[in-house]
Amino acid sequence: MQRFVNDPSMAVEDMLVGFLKSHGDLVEGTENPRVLKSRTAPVKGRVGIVTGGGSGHKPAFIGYLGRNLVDAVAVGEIFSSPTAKAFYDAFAAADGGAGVACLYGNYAGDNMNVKMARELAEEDGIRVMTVVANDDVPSAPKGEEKKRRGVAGEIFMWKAGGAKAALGGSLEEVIAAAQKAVDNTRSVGVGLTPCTIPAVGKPNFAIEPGTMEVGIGHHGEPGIAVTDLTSADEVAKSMVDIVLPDLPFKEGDEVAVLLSGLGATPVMELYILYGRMAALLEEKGLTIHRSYVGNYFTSLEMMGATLTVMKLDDELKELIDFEAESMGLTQFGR
Amino acid sequence: MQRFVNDPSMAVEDMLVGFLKSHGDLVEGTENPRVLKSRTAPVKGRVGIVTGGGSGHKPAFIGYLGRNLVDAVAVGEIFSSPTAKAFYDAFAAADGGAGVACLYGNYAGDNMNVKMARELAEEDGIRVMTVVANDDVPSAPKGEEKKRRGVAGEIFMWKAGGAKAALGGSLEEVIAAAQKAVDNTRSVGVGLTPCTIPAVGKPNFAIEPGTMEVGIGHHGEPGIAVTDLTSADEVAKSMVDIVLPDLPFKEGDEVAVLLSGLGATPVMELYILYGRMAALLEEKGLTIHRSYVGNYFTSLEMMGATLTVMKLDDELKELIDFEAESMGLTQFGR
Amino acid sequence: MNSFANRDGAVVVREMIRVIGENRAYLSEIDGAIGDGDHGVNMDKGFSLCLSRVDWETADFTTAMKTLSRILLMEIGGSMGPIYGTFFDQIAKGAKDRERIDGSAFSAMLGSAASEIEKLGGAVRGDKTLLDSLLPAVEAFDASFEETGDFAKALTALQAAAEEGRESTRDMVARVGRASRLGERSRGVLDAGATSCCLLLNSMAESVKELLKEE
Amino acid sequence: MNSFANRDGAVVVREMIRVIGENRAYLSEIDGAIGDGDHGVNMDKGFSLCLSRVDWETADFTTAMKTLSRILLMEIGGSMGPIYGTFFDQIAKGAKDRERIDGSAFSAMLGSAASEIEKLGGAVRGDKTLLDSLLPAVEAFDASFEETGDFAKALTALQAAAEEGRESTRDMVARVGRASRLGERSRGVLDAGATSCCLLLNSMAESVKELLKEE
Ligand SMILES: Nc1ncnc2c1ncn2[C@@H]1O[C@H](COP(=O)(O)OP(=O)(O)O)[C@@H](O)[C@H]1O
Ligand SMILES: Nc1ncnc2c1ncn2[C@@H]1O[C@H](COP(=O)(O)OP(=O)(O)O)[C@@H](O)[C@H]1O
Ligand SMILES: [Mg+2]
Ligand SMILES: [Mg+2]
Ligand SMILES: [Mg+2]
Ligand SMILES: [Mg+2]
Repeated sequence: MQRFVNDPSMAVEDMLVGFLKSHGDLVEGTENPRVLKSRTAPVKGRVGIVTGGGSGHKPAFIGYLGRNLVDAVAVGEIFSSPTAKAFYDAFAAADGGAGVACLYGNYAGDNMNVKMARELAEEDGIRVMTVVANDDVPSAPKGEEKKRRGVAGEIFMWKAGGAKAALGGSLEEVIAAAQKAVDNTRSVGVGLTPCTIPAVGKPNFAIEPGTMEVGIGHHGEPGIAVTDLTSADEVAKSMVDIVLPDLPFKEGDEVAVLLSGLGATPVMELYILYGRMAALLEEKGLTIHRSYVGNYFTSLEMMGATLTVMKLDDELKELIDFEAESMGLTQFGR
Repeated sequence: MQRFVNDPSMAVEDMLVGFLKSHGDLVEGTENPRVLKSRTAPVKGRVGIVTGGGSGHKPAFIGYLGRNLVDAVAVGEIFSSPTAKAFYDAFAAADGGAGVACLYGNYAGDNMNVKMARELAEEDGIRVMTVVANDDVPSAPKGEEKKRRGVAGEIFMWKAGGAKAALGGSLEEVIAAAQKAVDNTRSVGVGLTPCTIPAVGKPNFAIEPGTMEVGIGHHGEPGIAVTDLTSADEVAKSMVDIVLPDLPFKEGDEVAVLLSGLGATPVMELYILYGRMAALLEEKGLTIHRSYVGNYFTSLEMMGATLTVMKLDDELKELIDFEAESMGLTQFGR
Repeated sequence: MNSFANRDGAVVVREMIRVIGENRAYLSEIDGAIGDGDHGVNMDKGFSLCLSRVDWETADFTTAMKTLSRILLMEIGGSMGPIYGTFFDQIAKGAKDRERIDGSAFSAMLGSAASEIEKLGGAVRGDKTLLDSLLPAVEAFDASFEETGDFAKALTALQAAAEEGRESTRDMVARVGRASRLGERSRGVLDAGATSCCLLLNSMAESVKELLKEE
Repeated sequence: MNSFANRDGAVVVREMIRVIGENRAYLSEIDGAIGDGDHGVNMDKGFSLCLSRVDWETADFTTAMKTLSRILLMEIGGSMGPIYGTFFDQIAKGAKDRERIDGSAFSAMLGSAASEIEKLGGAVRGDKTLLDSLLPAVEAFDASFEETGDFAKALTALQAAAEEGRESTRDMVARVGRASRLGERSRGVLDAGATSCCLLLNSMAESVKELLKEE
């Protein structure tokens, strides 16, 4: 295992030390060592944006803490949901009196821990509403969308929710905007190599060299097909063909596209994929309003990529174009 | 080889298609397919900033094209210097009449191609001055600094030069600022795994599992020592111990720090390293004015990291804090 | 006796802590075959924390269960935090304000624990989870207790059913959790959660039987 | 004959293209030991481009050399683009306007090629570069030609010296280029550029000797 760690069971703690050191201008710790917050939060009267999840997905989740994005994050062990207490403390850290929008991904552990945290928070008079990202198309068939996992589409959800809150939206409005982002977003992942949790010390699944796993999840959850690893152009096409028909996206739609590497795939190759994907989207009559290509939501050192497409309307366009500042995503307003 | 490529010998071309598609708001192509320029360049009367180098280092080099950073880039094959013609065309694309600062790294091929391009440009009346980054401490002993390679310290050189040009500096002033950045910057790299150039198809060097190569270069150039891979804290210490004594950095210095992954090392682990490095720098009495942690200058899918430290004065502080917008580095002004 | 005093019952929790500690490596090893190999570590992290948080001199059954539940819920995370947290929370709730715990109270606790876990995690019997130990165990307890009215006998029935349930997971294909990734390849090994659940039920049954004997 | 016709000489370039194509993998492998493993790929990219850019029916020695040089300089980059581009540029320049190329013309071409490469790259003999094949080869050619006046014999001397030069790099420590940072660890393997240079000199010598025989 060629990795930079000390005691592997303390990897998350050690990481948080460095993260806080490096991003002290944007982010700060809280009394709960597993809860980080934006320096700008809470703002009195502004809806707080909270998320959380297992570690190992950098920049997700703490990398999206910042200005006009996420206000507080509950930090879990690697690939393991944070505690209910961490979610609860994140709610408290983000609450400016206008309620908290907890925008997270659809995983069993997160669902359970958020549910319990929400009960605690409501006992304490903090209003919490949730949006559960379920953008990963291959994780359940059409008609069973509620079972789908949340993957890199969560970033669009945070972007929309964070901008809406910054624009002064009420909790209901922020939730509606984040839910609209999720409802209009579809993703698919392709895995080329597995990854190793340092405390485990060996890959926790296998992908045969020469093959790829289409529909793989962010923790190596099984995909829908293991096929030969073909050319980048063919991979691009098969990913686009899974994403587009599902919503469906249709001619004339404006979209935002996010192509994220899973960790170890060179960014060069993401652009190779993206060039073909963009051409395919345009052939179908879609207009790409904005694109993000890079390592936005990773799985340790997995090789592979996830494609995420969001259908835009005027509101989502305004929200996605809104100025934002964080470790994982900094953009000037348009 | 678990990689997203089409014809491996066309990887750079394919990548450029996707890059231009994704970053059309910041960057545009030129008549030479191996030269990209910032949409904001050239600005009449402003010094043009040019760089160039082999591909495979994303975000370097084209990822630093943008506002207040690099104006034109000559793009080489993977790990191989661009042609003289590409450098020449980049000079022409960036020239706004005030001359061109060619800020590049110390590699034989780049030196030769820049030299030939410069001769061509001067025949055509374009003034070109150069700064050659040589920040990589282990690549040659003290006293022979001119032989050292340029690594991630190039980013500080571009940042300083780009900001100085944006502030209206003359060619001499821009060159002086970029040279000051280089003179005050030192780096070291540690490699944990090799990388594979797709057209080659196999790793072009080896690192035994359980060992690390201290002082490794950005193309796998051998380092100064192969040692057991120890804990992150010990690796951090050995990197700091190579960088600090060389300038030397001394108590009371303010510094900018850049810790870049080499590609496949999870960003989580960069923060583990950074936490310890920051503590070590502070123990030595240095003040970290600004830090960058992430994949800023990579080598395909190598695992490993490079540490870069720059000693700041008031001018360098102003330049490093200056607003900038590019794929690889976007920051609000301070 | 056919019931035990709440005031004496903290030992039930202390014994579970010991059992999880002893089986830490074993549980992780089982999880390693088809999961990510951390089940023993996850469980022991929570249970061992509980050892120092309970004042064993004064704690009763309700308090000890409540403390264990809170630690799991609040400090462990993952799926096991909320699932086992809910398990012991339902037991603590069922015991609350009771001076003595008898067979029907115990049946109610286990019943609500099982159904809350089903609701929370969305798994069903046969999915190769801890429910495959828990649900048959609860049913066996209830059937025996209804038939005989004997708390201790019902506990013995529970133990046998939990073990049978755990063994039944060996031939199941995982349908939830990480192991579901393996499809058919998840067959042939025990489920880690079902194994820890069986260990816990066994330990609880033994402890309670001791308490019933003592009085 | 003791000279060859410029008009017949394009074959010298076509043969070099073939030799580089055949040794693509071998040259990259040598480069891989102490460099970045792309020398064969770099060379073949430029040389193979040249195959389709030259009209082999009509091209003479000068045109073919000039085309190869321009492609290397303008389209290849790396170190080899400017270095070999300069090499063939000097040869083309030396052959320009000559109907026939004799031994002293050839000597002048090689001499200026070597000195321009020295100027450009700043390497000197013993630095473990292609100069360690080129410089001794040029000297051996000149010595033999001066002594015998026989173009073909001088070419044979050149071949022997180039090979000896290439072998001499095995025991050198690289002082320029990527391999230089290896220090002592660069010893023990051939230099890739010296190997390709030897292949090219050999191929040129063989082709020219054929041309000399034919007439
Ligand atoms: N939805 C669920 N309901 C009940 N039990 C579950 C569920 N998901 C997983 N489990 C249980 O969790 C066990 C794994 O626990 P553990 O290894 O601690 O967590 P993780 O899978 O996060 O590493 C499985 O063996 C299974 O019995
Ligand atoms: N300054 C120089 N002068 C002459 N030859 C050089 C110089 N630098 C490098 N070389 C030659 O270049 C060869 C490597 O070429 P190649 O692998 O194609 O380029 P790169 O090193 O850019 O990958 C070396 O083996 C050496 O012979
Ligand atoms: Mg090279
Ligand atoms: Mg786990
Ligand atoms: Mg597990
Ligand atoms: Mg090379």
